Amino acid sequence: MEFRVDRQLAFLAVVNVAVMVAGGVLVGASFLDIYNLQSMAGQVPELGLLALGVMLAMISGNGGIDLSGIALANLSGVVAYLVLRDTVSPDDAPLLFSWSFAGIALLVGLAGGMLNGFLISSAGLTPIIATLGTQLFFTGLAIAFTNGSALGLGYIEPLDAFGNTPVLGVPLCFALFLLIALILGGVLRYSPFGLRLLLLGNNAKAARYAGIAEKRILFLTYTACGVLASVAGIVIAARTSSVKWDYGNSYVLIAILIAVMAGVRPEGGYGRVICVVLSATSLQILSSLFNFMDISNFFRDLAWGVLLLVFLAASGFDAKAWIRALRG
Amino acid sequence: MTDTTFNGATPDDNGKVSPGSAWRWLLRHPPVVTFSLIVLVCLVVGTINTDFWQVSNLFDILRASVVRGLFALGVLVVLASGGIDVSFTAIAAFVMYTVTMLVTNLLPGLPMPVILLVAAAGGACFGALNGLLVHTLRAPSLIVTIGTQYVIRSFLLTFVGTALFMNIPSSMEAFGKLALFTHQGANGSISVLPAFVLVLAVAAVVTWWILERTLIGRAVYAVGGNPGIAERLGYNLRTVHIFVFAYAGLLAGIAGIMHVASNRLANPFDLAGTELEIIAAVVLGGARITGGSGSVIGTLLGVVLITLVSNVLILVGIPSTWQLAIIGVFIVLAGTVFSLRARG
Amino acid sequence: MQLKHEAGAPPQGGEIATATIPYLEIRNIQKSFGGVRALKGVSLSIEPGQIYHLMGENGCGKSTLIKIISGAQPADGGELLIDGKPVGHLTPVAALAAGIETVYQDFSLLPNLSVAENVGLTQQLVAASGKLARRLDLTQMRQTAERALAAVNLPTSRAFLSTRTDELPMATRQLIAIARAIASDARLVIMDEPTTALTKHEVDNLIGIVTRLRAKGVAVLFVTHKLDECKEIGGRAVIMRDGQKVAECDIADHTKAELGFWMTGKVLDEARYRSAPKFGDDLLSVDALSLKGAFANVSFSMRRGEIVGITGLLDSGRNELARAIAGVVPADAGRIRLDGKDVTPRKPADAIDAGIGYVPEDRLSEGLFLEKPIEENIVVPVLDRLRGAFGILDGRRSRELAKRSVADLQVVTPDVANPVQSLSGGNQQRVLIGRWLTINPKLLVLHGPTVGVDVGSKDTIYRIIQRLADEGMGVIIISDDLLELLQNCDRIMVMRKGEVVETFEAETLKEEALYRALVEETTARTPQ
Amino acid sequence: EEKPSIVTVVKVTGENWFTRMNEGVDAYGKENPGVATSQVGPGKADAAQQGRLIEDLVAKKVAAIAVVPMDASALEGVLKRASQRGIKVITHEADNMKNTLVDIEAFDNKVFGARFNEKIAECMGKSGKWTSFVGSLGSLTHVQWADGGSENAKKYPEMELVSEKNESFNDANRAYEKAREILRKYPDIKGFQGGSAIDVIGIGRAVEEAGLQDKTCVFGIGLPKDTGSYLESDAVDGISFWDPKDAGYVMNKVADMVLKGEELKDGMDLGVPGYEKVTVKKGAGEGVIVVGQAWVDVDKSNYAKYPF
Ligand SMILES: Nc1ncnc2c1ncn2[C@@H]1O[C@H](COP(=O)(O)OP(=O)(O)OP(=O)(O)O)[C@@H](O)[C@H]1O
Ligand SMILES: Nc1ncnc2c1ncn2[C@@H]1O[C@H](COP(=O)(O)OP(=O)(O)OP(=O)(O)O)[C@@H](O)[C@H]1O
Ligand SMILES: [Mg+2]
Ligand SMILES: [Mg+2]
Repeated sequence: MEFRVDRQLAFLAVVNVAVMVAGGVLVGASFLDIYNLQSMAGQVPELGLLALGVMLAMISGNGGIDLSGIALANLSGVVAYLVLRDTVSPDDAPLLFSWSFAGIALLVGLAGGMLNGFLISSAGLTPIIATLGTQLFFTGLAIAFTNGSALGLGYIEPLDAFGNTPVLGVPLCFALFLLIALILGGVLRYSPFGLRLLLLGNNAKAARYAGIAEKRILFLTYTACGVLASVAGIVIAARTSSVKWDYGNSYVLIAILIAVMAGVRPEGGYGRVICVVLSATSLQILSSLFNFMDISNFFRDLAWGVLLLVFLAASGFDAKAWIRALRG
Repeated sequence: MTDTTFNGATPDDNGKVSPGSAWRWLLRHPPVVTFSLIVLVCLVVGTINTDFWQVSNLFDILRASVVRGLFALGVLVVLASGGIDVSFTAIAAFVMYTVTMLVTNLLPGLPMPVILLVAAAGGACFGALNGLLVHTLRAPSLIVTIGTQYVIRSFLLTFVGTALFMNIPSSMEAFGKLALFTHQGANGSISVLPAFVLVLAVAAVVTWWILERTLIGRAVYAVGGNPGIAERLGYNLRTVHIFVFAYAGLLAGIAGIMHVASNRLANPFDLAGTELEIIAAVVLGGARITGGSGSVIGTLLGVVLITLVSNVLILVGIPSTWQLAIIGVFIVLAGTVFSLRARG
Repeated sequence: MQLKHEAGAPPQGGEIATATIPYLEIRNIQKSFGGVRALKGVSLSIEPGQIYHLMGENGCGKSTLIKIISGAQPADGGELLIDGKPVGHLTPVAALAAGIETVYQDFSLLPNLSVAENVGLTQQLVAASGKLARRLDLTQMRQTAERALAAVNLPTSRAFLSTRTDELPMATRQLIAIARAIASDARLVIMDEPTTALTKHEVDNLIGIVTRLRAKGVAVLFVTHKLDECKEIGGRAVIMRDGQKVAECDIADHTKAELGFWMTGKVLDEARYRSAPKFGDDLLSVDALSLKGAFANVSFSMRRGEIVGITGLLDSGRNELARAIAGVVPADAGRIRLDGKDVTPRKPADAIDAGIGYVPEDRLSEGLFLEKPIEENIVVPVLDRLRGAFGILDGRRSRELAKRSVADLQVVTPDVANPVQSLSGGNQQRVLIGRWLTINPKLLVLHGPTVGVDVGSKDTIYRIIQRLADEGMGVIIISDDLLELLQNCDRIMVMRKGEVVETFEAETLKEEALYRALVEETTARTPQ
Repeated sequence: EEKPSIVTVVKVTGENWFTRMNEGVDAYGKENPGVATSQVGPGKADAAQQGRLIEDLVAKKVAAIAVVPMDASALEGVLKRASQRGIKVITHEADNMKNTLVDIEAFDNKVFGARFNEKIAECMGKSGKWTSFVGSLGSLTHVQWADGGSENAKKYPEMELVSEKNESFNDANRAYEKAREILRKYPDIKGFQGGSAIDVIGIGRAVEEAGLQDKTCVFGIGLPKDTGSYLESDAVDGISFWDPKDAGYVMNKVADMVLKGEELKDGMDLGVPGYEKVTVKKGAGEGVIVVGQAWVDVDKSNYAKYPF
């Protein structure tokens, strides 16, 4: 199974390069200097991880989608902090604190993901309703636990380092993001589970008839989404050194945007991790460029919307051409 | 092609559906489920705090249901056709702000009916655009409308304006203050049932009539049931797609004006972000997200339910911080009930 | 395969000169789907008050032709004339407006709408000539529905009128589809295999309807595989093969043998593929298997190397039985034993683990992952076996496996990495069979193994089936292609209303006998 | 091009409050050609978006950043990075912010809250039920005002605080519905203290519709132009605010001073009304907090004097 360069991938790669070049030209060297590259890289994981979750959900087919991602991310941060606040002192045992923070956050993510997975695979809710409900539920819990106010973690060396310090020039959280992407890509491409997931998304009925354990796969998939969300939650906590219920309330749609721009088929059955990564980075570079040129944020959102529609049109066209090529 | 898996309802020989259990009957009549939930909530809240049984409370819930209700009716029509729309809040914001601003600055004297017409037309145009895109791009309407939502909202804030302003046209302000009933409370405090609840009533009746008594209405359900077959039987998908989104846009436009009129201010940042809650209300009313089902009455009940839950929490003494969590649970529960129905 | 020519050259439609201009004339219609040329230039003219029987093997283009006449699909080439006037591309509404009503093979009922709406709406849609901005005339709709339903002996009670069609059994649905077609005054009624779900009684009733229509000068176009029905109804036979019209003649003038010859291009020698079966020891025993609303205590057993056929009408329960054995829709009572072990499957995976392979009825929606490579389509059941180090899939081995079964089953394809979509129906079917051979099953359940597959492939597939049986595999064939069963099976079980009513030794069985057993009326299904 | 740039980052672009603030920012820029001033802000009121915006400004390496945080604690991380990069960080409305050199408060928030409460007490005759609103429990200053208010109310035993700190989420309609609900539960309520700038609008509308203009006392922060009609109808009895324009001006001035290395002395004059004699005290982190007395009290009589 060799590495395929399809249209989408090539296109995204070009976009990335093009925007970088544009930045270099329009803004100057400061846009291309290492610090900015690192700062942009540092900003990718939050959204990138959520987008990967959305991708998994979409691949699984039958209108698969995960609206609860950012809500769960915030919730896991909040819970982790509340649990630790009175048990582990970040100042005396920063390392212990950081690790147990991550641990608890992951557990919350796991639980949340399993809840989604259960609702969708066993209770048979449509993904959009299930995750809409849990989105409100998770957010609601986070509000209730914190009375709506943000909780500052203060400066916790290991966490902060994870969020912001580059190692060998690469911000740790970005490295982690890449690692996760790599693993996910491998799983999708080279593991029975991944193959089954893709087949399931392509034709659920045929998958069942072929003996693929539909429920189990759906459950695992949405659980994975939950875990990815909680990792995003950890990244957020590390970078902002605080946790809050409504952090990134605009991320839900952006994550979907990234996935769709990456050519993930909303009908299910197809999606490539590498494309998601590239589409996440291209969005980041573009928005940084806009900020450098102090272009209004409203205008940036406008650009997003147009981009999404253009990509839809493009991919719609691609698909047809693709089929034609196969048949002809 | 022909799927012969038998579902629970096996007809007896003359093809009539044998009467199912009460439970199945419930599942078959989703509005009943919603209604029971409402009654339940009322009883619980009412026993905890008897202040709940007040005319003013009823008035407030009705008032708070108007804008939501208008949105929900639009969403219902889209859902019934098998689509989904998340751009209506953006449309509403755009229309309400632009129209209010234009009227204020250009022809302040404009009477309310005209304003409503303009808003409705504007909303319908945006909606039609949605429908056209959904149809031609052949992409999931959720994704398409996310795109248009971004475009419309940010176009409004980039090029039209961002400033909240209070001096809305007198006709709108008057309309917003127009009272249907006025009720004198114990401490002489007055509570009014604003006339604009009638707008929702009218919209509901019209929507019901369109869905149940016109060809396009049946076509909406037909397409929601199975687009391929509907097309083969001669229903024009393009027309249906454009209609449902245009209609949703139209109601959104009106809802926007209602929002301004009742609020007596036009704030372009308002309404954004409430779309998922509205969709939830419609689903709580028994419409299936997969299309082909849903009723006006159910939708209205769903809206009331959501409004109720978000309006009585202080009365019950629940800190409003728990509100979202509770609504979330409601949606999941209702969703489960209806998914049982789907399989039942 | 050699053709014996005494059957004579097929007569062409031209031979009967027509004075009147035909109601509908089809000239050189062509249609392709990607690779396949489903219709390679078909011409036909339809006279008022005449009955036509469109005959031909599966996949020869009958439904496609009908979809074009009824405007459901545009033709790639050729022209349509109504009353001598060219009409270009027919839209569904235009066709309906021109008086062309159709009963589709898949019934084409709207699942979420009521019976009344399914029957009565079309008329109003046509009256509005497709414009949707019209008031809905409920009373008219109800009256239309009542009239039409009465004509096909369905109840007209309000309760029934307001039932969702997806809550009704197959036969009722098919009758509703027919009712819809005759609801408004049509000039041509097309029926694509309208009797697949009907009992003798209902068929007779349908024939009654047809004669009445004909009397009113309405033309009727039947699509059917059931020659006896055609003969009973009478009229003209239009015979297609491989997307072409090969013959048109008066059905009374020719024997079934001749018709069959023109359809298949070879003499229907009932020559059985089955020869000298050697049975092993007991393999499968099904006892008192039941599924509410589908079939009731079905019991039978078979031995290694045996081929058992199961047939029956569309809702005789044969499909559910097949699905139950495959665990797709588990039975709610009874047991299935394989090699004495109780393996009654609750889900397909169970059946597969037990060594039961199931090739479903509808290749495209239940069998294949159309956009996915042939390779993945074949190896999907054995992914776990292909795990290499760290549970990573061993690409090389899976490719090997796919290549081997492709070669083994003579699937015509350059590369197993191609999407299965690029294959022709027959080849797709062979890919599916190949999938199950990878788990080398003890029992292979083939559900309609040659639907939409042409002669050449049928032959290949039959030979494969025989080989597998000879190798000691048990094979169950569920099909309504009677000849197929007669040619391939050792025993044939006939189901009616969810029960196995008769079991034949295929060796000696005649097609007529089998057909009679199939449609034999026991109790009246619908009250008068 | 080489002149140092001071970028002001507000909670969200476009709201009247920050549009007014922009005037101050521009004004300072005009008067001081030595520096380039500008104001930016996210399109949605989302701490994440604001953070990303600042992130990029840090990368761009502007000279100074003046922030009005959506949510102070969510910005600690990025502002820390900013100062590490040698960027001067000024904040406003965030006196608990650690990673800032100077936090500017128009006034002492507790005192401000107390003043509201004093007015309310005055008006409701120092007895009866009253409640407080906040934009969101997340916005620190709002909470401080509410607390300052309840502190002050302790002086008057007859005054009873009920269901305090109702969140309006900066939405006039939410504020309205909350107010309605409170009027229902406590029909005899007398006092309302608004938190976010639009709370009084919602409360005012509720009171007006209930016809309780004369029975209730509504005070809170707000802008004259927005609140005018309710001041007219006595539904809102009085508003106080500090002029965002001045705040914006002062933020930039202080930023400029910090850039020039001038130190901030207690009691110094920043040359803007309300900031003539600022107190400078130690902040939550290394930095200092500069506090003015820049409040403006407005009622029916004088609101027309203010053009915003
Ligand atoms: N939608 C489609 N896309 C691609 N190929 C198709 C499609 N529909 C039919 N075909 C192919 O066109 C040919 C004719 O199909 P058609 O359904 O007309 O056969 P038929 O004569 O109706 O067979 P049957 O007797 O089984 O109904 C077959 O090869 C079939 O596989
Ligand atoms: N119902 C259908 N929908 C979509 N595509 C179809 C359908 N049936 C067949 N096809 C396509 O039509 C083409 C040929 O189908 P058909 O059944 O005519 O093959 P065939 O002529 O029987 O080939 P073979 O000789 O190998 O059996 C294939 O490309 C197949 O993908
Ligand atoms: Mg056919
Ligand atoms: Mg062929």
